[in-house]
Amino acid sequence: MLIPHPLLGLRDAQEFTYLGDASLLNRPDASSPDAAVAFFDYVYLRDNPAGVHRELWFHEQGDRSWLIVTRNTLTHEILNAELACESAVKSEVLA
Amino acid sequence: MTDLMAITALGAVAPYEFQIGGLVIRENTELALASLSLGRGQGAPTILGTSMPDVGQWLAGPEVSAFWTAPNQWFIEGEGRAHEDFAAIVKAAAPDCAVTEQTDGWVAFDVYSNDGFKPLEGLLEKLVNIDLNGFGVGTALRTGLHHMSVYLIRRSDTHVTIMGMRTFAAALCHALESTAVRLR
Amino acid sequence: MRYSGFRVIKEALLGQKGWRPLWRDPEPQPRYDYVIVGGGGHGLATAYYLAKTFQKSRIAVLEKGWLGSGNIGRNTTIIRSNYLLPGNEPFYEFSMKLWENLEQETNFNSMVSQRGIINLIHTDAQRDAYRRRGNAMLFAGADAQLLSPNELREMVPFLNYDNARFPIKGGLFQRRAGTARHDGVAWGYARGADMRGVDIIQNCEVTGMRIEGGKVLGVETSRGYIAAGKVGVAVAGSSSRVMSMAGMRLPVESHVLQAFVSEGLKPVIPGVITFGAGHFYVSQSDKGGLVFGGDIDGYNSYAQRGNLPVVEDVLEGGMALMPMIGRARLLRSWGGIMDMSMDGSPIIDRTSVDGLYFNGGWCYGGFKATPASGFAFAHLLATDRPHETATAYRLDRFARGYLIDEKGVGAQPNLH
Amino acid sequence: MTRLTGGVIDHETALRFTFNGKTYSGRKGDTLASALLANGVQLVGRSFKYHRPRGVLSAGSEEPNALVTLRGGAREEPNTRATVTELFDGLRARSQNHVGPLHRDFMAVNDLLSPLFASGFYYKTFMWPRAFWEKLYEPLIRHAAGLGRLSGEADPDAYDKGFLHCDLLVIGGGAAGLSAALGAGRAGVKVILADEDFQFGGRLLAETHQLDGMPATSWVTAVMAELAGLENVRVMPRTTVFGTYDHGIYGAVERVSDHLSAADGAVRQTLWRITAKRSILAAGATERHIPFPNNDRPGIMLAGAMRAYANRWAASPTRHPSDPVIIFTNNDDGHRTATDLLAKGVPVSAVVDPRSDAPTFGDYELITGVVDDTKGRLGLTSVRVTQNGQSRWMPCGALGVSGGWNPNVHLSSHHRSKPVWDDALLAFVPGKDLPNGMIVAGAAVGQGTTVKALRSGVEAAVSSLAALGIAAEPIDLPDADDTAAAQTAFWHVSRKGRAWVDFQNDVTVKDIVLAHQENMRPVEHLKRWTTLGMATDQGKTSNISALAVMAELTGKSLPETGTTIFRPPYTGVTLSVLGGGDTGKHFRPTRYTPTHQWSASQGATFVEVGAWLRAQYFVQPGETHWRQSVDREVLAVRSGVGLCDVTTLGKIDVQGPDAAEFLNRIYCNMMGTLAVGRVRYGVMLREDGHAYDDGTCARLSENHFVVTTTTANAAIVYRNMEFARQCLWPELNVSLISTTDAWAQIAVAGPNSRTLLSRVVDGFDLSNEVFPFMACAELTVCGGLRARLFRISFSGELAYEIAVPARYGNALLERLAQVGADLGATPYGTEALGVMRIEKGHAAGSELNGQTTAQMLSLGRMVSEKKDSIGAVMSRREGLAQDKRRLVGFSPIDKSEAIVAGSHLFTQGETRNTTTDQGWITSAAYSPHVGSSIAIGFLEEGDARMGEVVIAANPLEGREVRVEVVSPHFVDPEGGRLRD
Repeated sequence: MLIPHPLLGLRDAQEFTYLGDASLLNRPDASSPDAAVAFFDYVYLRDNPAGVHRELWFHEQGDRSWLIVTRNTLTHEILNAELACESAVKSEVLA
Repeated sequence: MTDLMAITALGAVAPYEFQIGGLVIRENTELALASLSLGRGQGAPTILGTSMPDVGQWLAGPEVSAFWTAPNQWFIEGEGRAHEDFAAIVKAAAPDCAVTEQTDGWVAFDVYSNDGFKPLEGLLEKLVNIDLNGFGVGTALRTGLHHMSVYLIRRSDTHVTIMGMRTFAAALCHALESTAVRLR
Repeated sequence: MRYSGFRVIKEALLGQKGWRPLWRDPEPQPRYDYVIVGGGGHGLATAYYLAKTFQKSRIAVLEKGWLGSGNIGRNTTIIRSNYLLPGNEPFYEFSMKLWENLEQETNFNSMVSQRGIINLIHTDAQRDAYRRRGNAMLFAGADAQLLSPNELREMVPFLNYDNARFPIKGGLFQRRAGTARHDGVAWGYARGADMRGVDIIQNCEVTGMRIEGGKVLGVETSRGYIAAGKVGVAVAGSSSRVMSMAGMRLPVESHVLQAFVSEGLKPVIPGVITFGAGHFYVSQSDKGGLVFGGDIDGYNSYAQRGNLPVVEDVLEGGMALMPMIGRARLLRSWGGIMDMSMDGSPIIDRTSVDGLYFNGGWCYGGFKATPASGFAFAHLLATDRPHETATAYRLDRFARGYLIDEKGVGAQPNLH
Repeated sequence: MTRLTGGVIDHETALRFTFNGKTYSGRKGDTLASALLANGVQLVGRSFKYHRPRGVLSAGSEEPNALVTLRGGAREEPNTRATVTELFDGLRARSQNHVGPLHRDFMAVNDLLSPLFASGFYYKTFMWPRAFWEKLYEPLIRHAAGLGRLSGEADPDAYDKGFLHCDLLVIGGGAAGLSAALGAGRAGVKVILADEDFQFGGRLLAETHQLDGMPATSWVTAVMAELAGLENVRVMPRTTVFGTYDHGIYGAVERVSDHLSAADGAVRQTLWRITAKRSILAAGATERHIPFPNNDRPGIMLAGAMRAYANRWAASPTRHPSDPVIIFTNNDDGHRTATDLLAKGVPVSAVVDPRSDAPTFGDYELITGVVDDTKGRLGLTSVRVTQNGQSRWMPCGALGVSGGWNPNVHLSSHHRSKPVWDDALLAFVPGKDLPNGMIVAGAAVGQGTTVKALRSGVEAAVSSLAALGIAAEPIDLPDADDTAAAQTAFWHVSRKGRAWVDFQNDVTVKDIVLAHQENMRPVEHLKRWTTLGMATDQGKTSNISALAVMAELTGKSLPETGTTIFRPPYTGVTLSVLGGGDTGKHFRPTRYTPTHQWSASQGATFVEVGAWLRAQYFVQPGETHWRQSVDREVLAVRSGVGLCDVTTLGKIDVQGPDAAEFLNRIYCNMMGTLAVGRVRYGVMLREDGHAYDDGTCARLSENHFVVTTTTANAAIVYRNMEFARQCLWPELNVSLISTTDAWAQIAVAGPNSRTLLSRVVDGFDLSNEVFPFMACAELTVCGGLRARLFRISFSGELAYEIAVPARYGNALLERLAQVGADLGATPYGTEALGVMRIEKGHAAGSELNGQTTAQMLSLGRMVSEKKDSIGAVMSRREGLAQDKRRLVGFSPIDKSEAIVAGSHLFTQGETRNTTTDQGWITSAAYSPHVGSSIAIGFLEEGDARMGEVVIAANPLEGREVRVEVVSPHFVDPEGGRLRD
């Protein structure tokens, strides 16, 4: 596969390490009363869609950026890739 | 100056050199390195007259050169300065940045061609999965090579530097040499 | 119709005219007591044991494609019970015992072949870990043997002992392990279930679940609505898709695992060999092909195909371990979709919906579990109690912290 | 000899080769198959199941029959298709899968017993008695199975891999591929043109068509010359593109020196991973045969192959020049073989064509009918032709069969795109949803005539370039004189007798009928039940015929009956080349520690620790057993001072104003409160609450920390910290970088360590007051060499770790040993390190195996309740929090007995099974300090069972030891030594 790195262009997927669903960006608040339930959901449950999936790839043999890649799990077609830190900062601003 | 004797990444006294066909592979033991990272909201500094290059670029300056390694991060190179406290020099030039000693973290193999880029291309296409069309002079990138991680810098039409983690030096050297031999 | 050598000879003389279909192609009934979703190995075995052992009737197996088209038809056919943890080992040993009697049980030669499995040891720490595991196997009633380097060399002399990057220091051997003919397993259970009245309905895709008041009433299918007393889902690879029809999210990701077979060769490899320092395991089929595999590709996928890096990774391991296979050729590769669970172990449990039962999360180890999984799932469906060897396979173990993590890598499915 | 004239072989260059020990002569440009045919050799092998005599069927990579073992010794190569083996001088080949000589195979008895071996028979028998399966039946089956044999020796050849990137990959160098490459090449884009053959031209080499009035080969030569002159075009002969992978990545194998007599150590094959922005699949088409009774005899060949042998290789398919040839075809194309053979002077006695309206194209007898039986055990002698119900036997030395052509859609369906049926073409063509960027051209998409193929190649090139935003000039194409071949659906001859569908695996029409009868009707069931299409040719010549037979039986149309999805590889790929060539010590890179050279000079034995090679122990003169060395090293540390390279521990530089807060969230314990100049032990949890790494963290300055990880987890911790920094808390101002390789780190441990270090530091005060336990500093040593010093201890002794730039590590270790000689300075390895950490009860990899909680390590209190950190919440789950297993020590009751790691723990007198299991020994060693074997391990409620005697059972090795539960701190439990 080729990952369209937002800064570096198409790079071979072998340079990357895969983590999983991009929902792992949304780490729950440990101090909230339902933290146990929220963390169970965060750590263990997955939508695991057959189709478009937002997921985290780490450019470990590259610039060490964490990327959010939007990829179709049925076709492996990649629709988008963005830097996770920018997305993380953005969602913070929105929140 | 310490009286301890330094050895090369390959455990030798003298730098490695190998020549085959139109290619020369030479270990550069004199290259000083320091990483430089910007803190949040900081602008990129100029280090001893060298400004920080753009994404994926390498830039040679009057005293030092630099290449981009990650967002807001560069490696600063000091040719022939491996025995100096290069990180301290860089830190002095950019006191607000996070600077880390890297000289001994890496082994640098300079690969030269005496016949244009072609022989280098032949070697690189056997080693790294990068599009060499986009690997023009002044490009720096990191990729995988035989299960190792390397930086590649295209310093000129006929000169590429391949930098690997120092403790992998023997394996990297083997990969370069055996591949070059098989090119014949 | 009973299969036997005598029958084969008789039919040979009579021009093969007497052979009957292995199973019927019935039209779906409007209602069944038990609807098993998934006509793969586990689903068919479940139906078989429900009918045979638990004497249930009015059972249907619904299969989206052709029966046996899932992972039962695309795996590397290994059977073994060499697990470490108490939540797993008794279950897999139960499965092994069912394997050992499978042909006689189903009157179908699934070619269970106990030629042994060797897990190679490359470091002292690995030997300690395998000693712990081997002892755990013995305490669970399985067999295990720790092989010295010399014993190993005698058994498999063709490994790269003398020029190895990771020295071979011995092996953990399970003699009763081996392989089975994967399609034959599905067909044996299917034929056995069909003979006991189970309706195996192919080309019948479940498209929805009818749930009212927290109870499942039946399933919507591509061939119409089918009412059900109980619905058992055994669709590993597609678990998340099917269970989402009941509004559930699972501790499961779908990943692709590639497997490979070489061109046919005269026998060279006796049993199953697993390389402990690379991603490679291999056996040789009765037809002569080297059947081998390695790691999963590592990214979520439903595509039933993988990519080159893993092909190369597997063969790098293969060539490092046994360079004598080098001049053989890869004949075919394929990809199966694995239910990779969050602790690497399966789930056989009731769900929050009354009457809906789930069997999945088999990672890449589902084939060897087929008999026990079917038996335990049938037990659960029939009695509403977990089978004694499957009590740890609870769905709530993730929330409560009773993980069965053989590899110790945590909640990251692609590392299991 | 049946060598003809003409062709594209070099008649002047003779090449000698042997087949089954007999020497023959071929020509440069021959394949092994064409050379054998030219020598009148028809019988080349035996089939898989029935051991039927077999000859060459095809002229390409689809060959099911002519499989030979090539070369000898360690270079022996089984199952090699003679039809694609380029002849070289000295080639040795022999036939396979027979017992006794090829012409008298004893296993041919299977053919007589064939009624017993109907498809699926083995599923129905061999079940009684049960024990006989592994002992008798299966060994017999396994013995009979397989084709060629491996030599059993390691492959001695060199292999290479590489990576190519291009704008356009053209797969196939026939008419369509050449015109596509030329069109794109002239437009200046980067083109790769690959063909599996050693000569470009594809079917143009096998036909007699003219292009612009010239032989097609002249056009091919001109095009190849032009392409060779284009810098932007890379021409790759002998290169099979075997697989289509995601995002325009293709796997290809180049056979670099397989065609050379002596490779001289050159690379045999290269695996190329080609990344192409666009691709054109111009893989041509494969002819199919027509099943009829006894259609498998040597001498029966695909009509197109027969034509190729005559036209390209100047080889006649018969054993003797006078033997007549007959053609059996359902299409016009088959007639071309007749006319071409006649033109070459080969006698053609008839063309048998079932079509009532079949035309004639030359001077041969046209029989409207079918061939429905044959004779000739080891080579065809006659065929039975039936016309209007009248049968007659006709003498025949070779029969050419054509059932039409199947486009080679394989690479277009590797992404599971289903081929679709084309009624006009009577074949499957590439379907929708092709792999991204791929266009199919030429015969592979049914554009089989030369004119159409040339045009479709250029059109594909223009479209491909347009997709890249590049306008390509249309190129002039030559005029061709061929026309489309008419055909009528005719799938098999229904007559009594066995009609082969899959030649190699011996699947006949009867087997398909039986599969239908037994309800194995879905195509995948059919394949699996009969083994159809599972042989080395993957059904290239058989699948469609089989589908047609099944369709006829079920009354469904052929496309309704199904197709099969093709999977990589297109043709067999050598395992060696996929393995990349580095099979021995270079399988994976080795990491050397900075002190490797000196250690080696001191008698070190090295051990693999992950990627690293570390000193395990140092053998001194007189030591004959490793334990002697290890015991000496341990005692030296405990009584004097020891030196150990610990560079392998991961080191991560953490800097920034928020570094302290960041580390608070990474470690489960408080790290932010660490004072500058101090070190603290820390534990990291995974988010699921289990402990996964431990180590020390040093604060060098207010905003500068150095995190130390275990050797095994260095990369993982670094990755996880980047995840936390970029994904979880991007608001924190912190930067990370690894410095593992930059610093050589040496542990200096033992009561004399302070004294020793005082001899190398440059005026640094090492006194306990100034530099106490868990202090750290940056300083210089040995006359100005910058260094870092940490006062930490893994051994439990007064100890330090000193780090210097890696290039000086070797010299520093040597210096320490020299200046510490009088203090007993002793290098020690990983074994002694391990013994001492067990004596001290420190957890290492066997304890931190990913299944462990902080509680189990009695470190539960470290998980701070005052702050959030990774894993804190989940560590409080019932299953973790209530886990009562604790890490404790064990001491044997009989001090002479050794405790073994991996033993399981049981209460005395209890039966032993999974449910009564109380824990296990994680690590064990002989302790020279204690004077006996000691161990640590996890025991249920272990902390409450001190003094109890339990059983450490190891039935795997037939041993058990009674052990007392003790504190895991066997040395200095109060910790006075390391604080002094």
